[in-house]
Amino acid sequence: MRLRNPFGRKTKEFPSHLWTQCPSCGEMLFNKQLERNHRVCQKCGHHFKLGALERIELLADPKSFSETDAAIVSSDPLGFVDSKPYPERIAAAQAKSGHKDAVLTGDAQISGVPVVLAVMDFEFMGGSMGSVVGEKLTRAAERAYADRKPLVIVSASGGARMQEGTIALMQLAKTVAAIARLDEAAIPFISVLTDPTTGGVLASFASLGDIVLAEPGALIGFSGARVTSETIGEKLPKGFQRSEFLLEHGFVDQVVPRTQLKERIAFFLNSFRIAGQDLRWSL
Amino acid sequence: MRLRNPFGRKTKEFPSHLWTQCPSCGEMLFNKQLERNHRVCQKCGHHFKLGALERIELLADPKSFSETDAAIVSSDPLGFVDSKPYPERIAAAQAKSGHKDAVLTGDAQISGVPVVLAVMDFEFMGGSMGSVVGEKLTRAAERAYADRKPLVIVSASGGARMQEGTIALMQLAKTVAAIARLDEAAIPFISVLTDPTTGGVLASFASLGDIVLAEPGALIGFSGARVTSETIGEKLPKGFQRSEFLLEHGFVDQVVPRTQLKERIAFFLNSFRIAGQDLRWSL
Amino acid sequence: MLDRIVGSRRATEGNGHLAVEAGLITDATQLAAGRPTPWQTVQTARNIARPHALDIIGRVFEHFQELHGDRAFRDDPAIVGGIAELEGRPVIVVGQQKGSSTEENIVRNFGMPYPEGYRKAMRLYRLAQKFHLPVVTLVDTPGAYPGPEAEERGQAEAIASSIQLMTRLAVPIVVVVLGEGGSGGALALGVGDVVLALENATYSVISPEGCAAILWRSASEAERAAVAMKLAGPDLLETGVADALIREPAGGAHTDHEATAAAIKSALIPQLDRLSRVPVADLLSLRYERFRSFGMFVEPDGSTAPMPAQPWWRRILKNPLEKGGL
Amino acid sequence: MLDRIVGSRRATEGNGHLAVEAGLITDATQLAAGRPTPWQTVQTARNIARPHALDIIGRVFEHFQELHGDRAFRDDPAIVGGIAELEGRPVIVVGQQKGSSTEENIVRNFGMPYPEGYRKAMRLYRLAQKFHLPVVTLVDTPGAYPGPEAEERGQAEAIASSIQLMTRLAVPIVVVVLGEGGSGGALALGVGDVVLALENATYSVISPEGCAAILWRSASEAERAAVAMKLAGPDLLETGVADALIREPAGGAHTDHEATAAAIKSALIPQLDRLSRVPVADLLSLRYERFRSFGMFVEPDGSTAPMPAQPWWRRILKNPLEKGGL
Ligand SMILES: [Zn+2]
Ligand SMILES: [Zn+2]
Repeated sequence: MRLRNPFGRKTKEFPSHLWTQCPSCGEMLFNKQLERNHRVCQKCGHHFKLGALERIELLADPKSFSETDAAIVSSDPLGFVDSKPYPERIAAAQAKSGHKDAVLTGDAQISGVPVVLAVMDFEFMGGSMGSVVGEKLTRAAERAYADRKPLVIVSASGGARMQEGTIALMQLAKTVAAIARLDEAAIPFISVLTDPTTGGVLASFASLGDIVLAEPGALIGFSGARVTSETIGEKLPKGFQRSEFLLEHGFVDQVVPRTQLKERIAFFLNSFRIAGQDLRWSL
Repeated sequence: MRLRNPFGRKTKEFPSHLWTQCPSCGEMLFNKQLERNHRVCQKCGHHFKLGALERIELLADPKSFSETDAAIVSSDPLGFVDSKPYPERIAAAQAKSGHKDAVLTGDAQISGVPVVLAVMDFEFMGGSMGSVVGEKLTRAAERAYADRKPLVIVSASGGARMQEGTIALMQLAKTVAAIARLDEAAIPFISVLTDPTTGGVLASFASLGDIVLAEPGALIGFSGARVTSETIGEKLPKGFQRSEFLLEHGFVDQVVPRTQLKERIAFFLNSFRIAGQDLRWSL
Repeated sequence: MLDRIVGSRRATEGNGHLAVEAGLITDATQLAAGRPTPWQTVQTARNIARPHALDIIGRVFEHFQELHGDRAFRDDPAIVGGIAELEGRPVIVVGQQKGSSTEENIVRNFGMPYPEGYRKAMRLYRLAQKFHLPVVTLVDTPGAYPGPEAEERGQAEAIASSIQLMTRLAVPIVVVVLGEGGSGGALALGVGDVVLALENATYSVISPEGCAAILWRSASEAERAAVAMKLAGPDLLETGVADALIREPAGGAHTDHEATAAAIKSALIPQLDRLSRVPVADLLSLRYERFRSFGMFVEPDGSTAPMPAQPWWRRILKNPLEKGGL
Repeated sequence: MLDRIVGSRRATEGNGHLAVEAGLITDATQLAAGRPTPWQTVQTARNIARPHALDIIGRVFEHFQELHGDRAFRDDPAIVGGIAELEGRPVIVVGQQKGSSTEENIVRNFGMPYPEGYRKAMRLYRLAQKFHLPVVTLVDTPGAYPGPEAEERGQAEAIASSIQLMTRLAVPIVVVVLGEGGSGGALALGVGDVVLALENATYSVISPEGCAAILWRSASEAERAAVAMKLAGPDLLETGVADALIREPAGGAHTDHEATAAAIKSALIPQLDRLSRVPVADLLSLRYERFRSFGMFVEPDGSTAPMPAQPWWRRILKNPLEKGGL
């Protein structure tokens, strides 16, 4: 993508540890200010990817997040080696991201409502779902079920983790099975789709929220745009597989700017009191 | 429609009380033979409309049909008068069709399976649904519910009966409410769509069969083709709103030739034994 | 020979679940003298300045959050729906949405839903049922869209399924007809425990123009058709299609959106209060009887025929609510 | 420090609901020596002459009556389904359908379903549940269709919903992987109480070509990827993805459709016999555990973490079926 430099200055004047250029409007953004603005461009509203810790800080009430299942780490079920062995990839991703795998789960409060919160991190091997992500999300759903607390999952994922082969595929069924029990028990599940949410994650739990919210401009789809484009041998329309495209096609309840996300989730959580906990109607 | 006379003879050689010309292939068909063939053109398979009595003869085992609610007749709730008063229209339709209104209902057996059977007759005011049709169909569904017998409805209707105003519209909700209780009780309902099934009948019970069958080439749709055509200001594609069109668009399970209809219905009735009546699986 | 006429519903004989309040009109005699003609009412109901669903939702409810999409094909702008609060209590509200300008009407398809609109509505009804939220629907449509794509995507199936779902939905449903109640496309949002209509709303099996074109073979007979079809407020009370009318401001709802919304809000609150205390089994059984009893016909010597279900307003006497004095 | 490895499913440790019969292969040691390589298996699984869903349905079941359509958009020819009888007992059967010629493959979209195909399947699953009929699914797809219309109509939503429905469907489900088990598009038909696979079937998270293109940046490494991904029969037994393999004729299923169908029929009958006697609550609970237990990971000192659910083959000991000797 050709980037426009609005000030006509050379980019070396903006060292990358201090400044980030907005890929949408080209504005040079001071990193500290960008972080303060939850990584949303002040000029055009472009939503940068957000790490799991920053996401938890955004959504959970201060100091309310208590991580669970933090110790689980990947094994190497298939002895998978591509250009390097899978365990080396894991180790590199752990070093880079500071997380043990691509999801953090825990108990939290959102505007005072106790929830089970799970947040994926795209930095860890593209947010791919293997055994660890599948197990942690399943335990999160099972804890929500056992404790009768709403579940909130924020997705950011390229899909299933190829290095775990068919066992990665089975994580779709595993997580969905746990969500299905929440559904039967009428325990609220709010799914938040962020940039990007694709492949096996979208084709499993992420599509099944009682409420499905998306951040503006997030890439959301089943097939990679490259695959789709090759399939039809032509270019895809502008906005294809973006949040607004999914809204128009009926798969997303609302596109919510990041700054409003917490209060919006809280509103829905308050609307969906769990049966027996709500005295507002006599139903 | 321009009709082709395949023999080049003048039509006066085919007096209409003895012969009928097929609107599809133009063949001159000897009426007696046409009746014997259940009003299906021997040459091209065109399905002529079939009266309610002939339909019952086609579907019900010999002498198994026992009519119910035969005495109900229309009143004139609105005092409706267009070019002539509604009661006069009713009287004329009764004289013409030999039926009291546009549906016959009763108990019957189909290949030995006891069912409640309802058959509409297009000859009676275009098979339109007013209070009598609504009441008889609702009682039929309620009897199926009470006796735990499958319900089979053969539709042929232009829609709701305008002369009964909003009360005619309410027959959609009334019949559907009765069907909904069958659905909850898992009592099979087979809906057969014949030429034509449109408007309020298609927008209510007729679309809600566990199995929806259609006769070949039947006109089936929500809006009259004239309305639809005027809406878009252009001609409609060939085959629009025909059985095969609905099959392709996913609203009909099968298009079944009239001669196979009875055995096909019997197969589905046998597959859907009512819970507690089936010892084939231990489910 | 003709021994009984069955099934006519009349508001004067009873209103089932209706919570009768001072503001509601349950009898045509309560209406002001000098009523507009049915044809005038048709024009008023269609007035582009009349408050439409979002105008009402914004004034009657707090914190409306629209929910989009049918989860299968498209978000239909001709139907809006979402979660809102009515005096602090959450409800699901769904309505047909007309525009108040030509541009808006193009976006909203003049309030004529596609099948995916009804499927969105069904999704929201199921959400309401799952989380035990009452449903309020706002009816205002010339009818379901009659175009070829709507036929392809199953307009009839969508309407039928929506009616079916509403007949068995295990939460209270209050229907308010705001303007035009046009045929099956209106009824698809119109099955409830209580059906209210604004004073100048209409509810009809077909448009007067359509009726005239078919029966008189001339659309110019629409005015006569409007009279014959009994589609206006007093007729709706008479036939029981509406349980009660909500009084509009003197000049009509289009002259004062605020007052109209206030009247609707005053009407809704006691209905939902009452309905929320009815056990679900009773709710469904009475909802069944409400629609079951529509129909006027004659049954000569019905002694050999099975007795029809009792009209719903007789059943109401057995309603435990009546005894408890809730 | 690393005190346990949880969740690996191995056929050798137990098969849950599986009714083990002489014809079934439950352990890789039962396979003939000189197995084809994984890449050869991929080719066999894709062989155009291999029996596809309708070839199998016609030979295994009697009186198959296909049911069409999703009741919302379209009848997808890439998924077939309907009612048939298995030795006189009705079942619902649903499968992905490939063509056996280029022309047929164009009609069947090479067995790649659109969302409406999965929605048709869901309609049939619900029909099965309503009338207490067991479900048999036949998996054979390169994957769900990845074109833009499929994205527009919600390919991901359809797969997710189909998986969800199958996890809670209150009737027995037996899955048979006939050929290619391609990714989420296969899994959408693949959630059952017993999962069988033909000896030369594959089941993978992505095609070997796709995997190679991403991880090796070269599709020509597909053969290596096929080995690494462990997608062939013995691997599926090892990981528990399949409970058992169904033996193919010596030359492969494509050499003898009759014998292949006969082997499938012999395998299906005891499975459905057994499953039809399991109480629904046990069925659902064991189905949950079957999929719950997939996953291989390490949990250092899990003592403070909640215990994971027991692997399903331990729960089976509590299965009342085992005691009653049904
Ligand atoms: Zn920007
Ligand atoms: Zn002919």
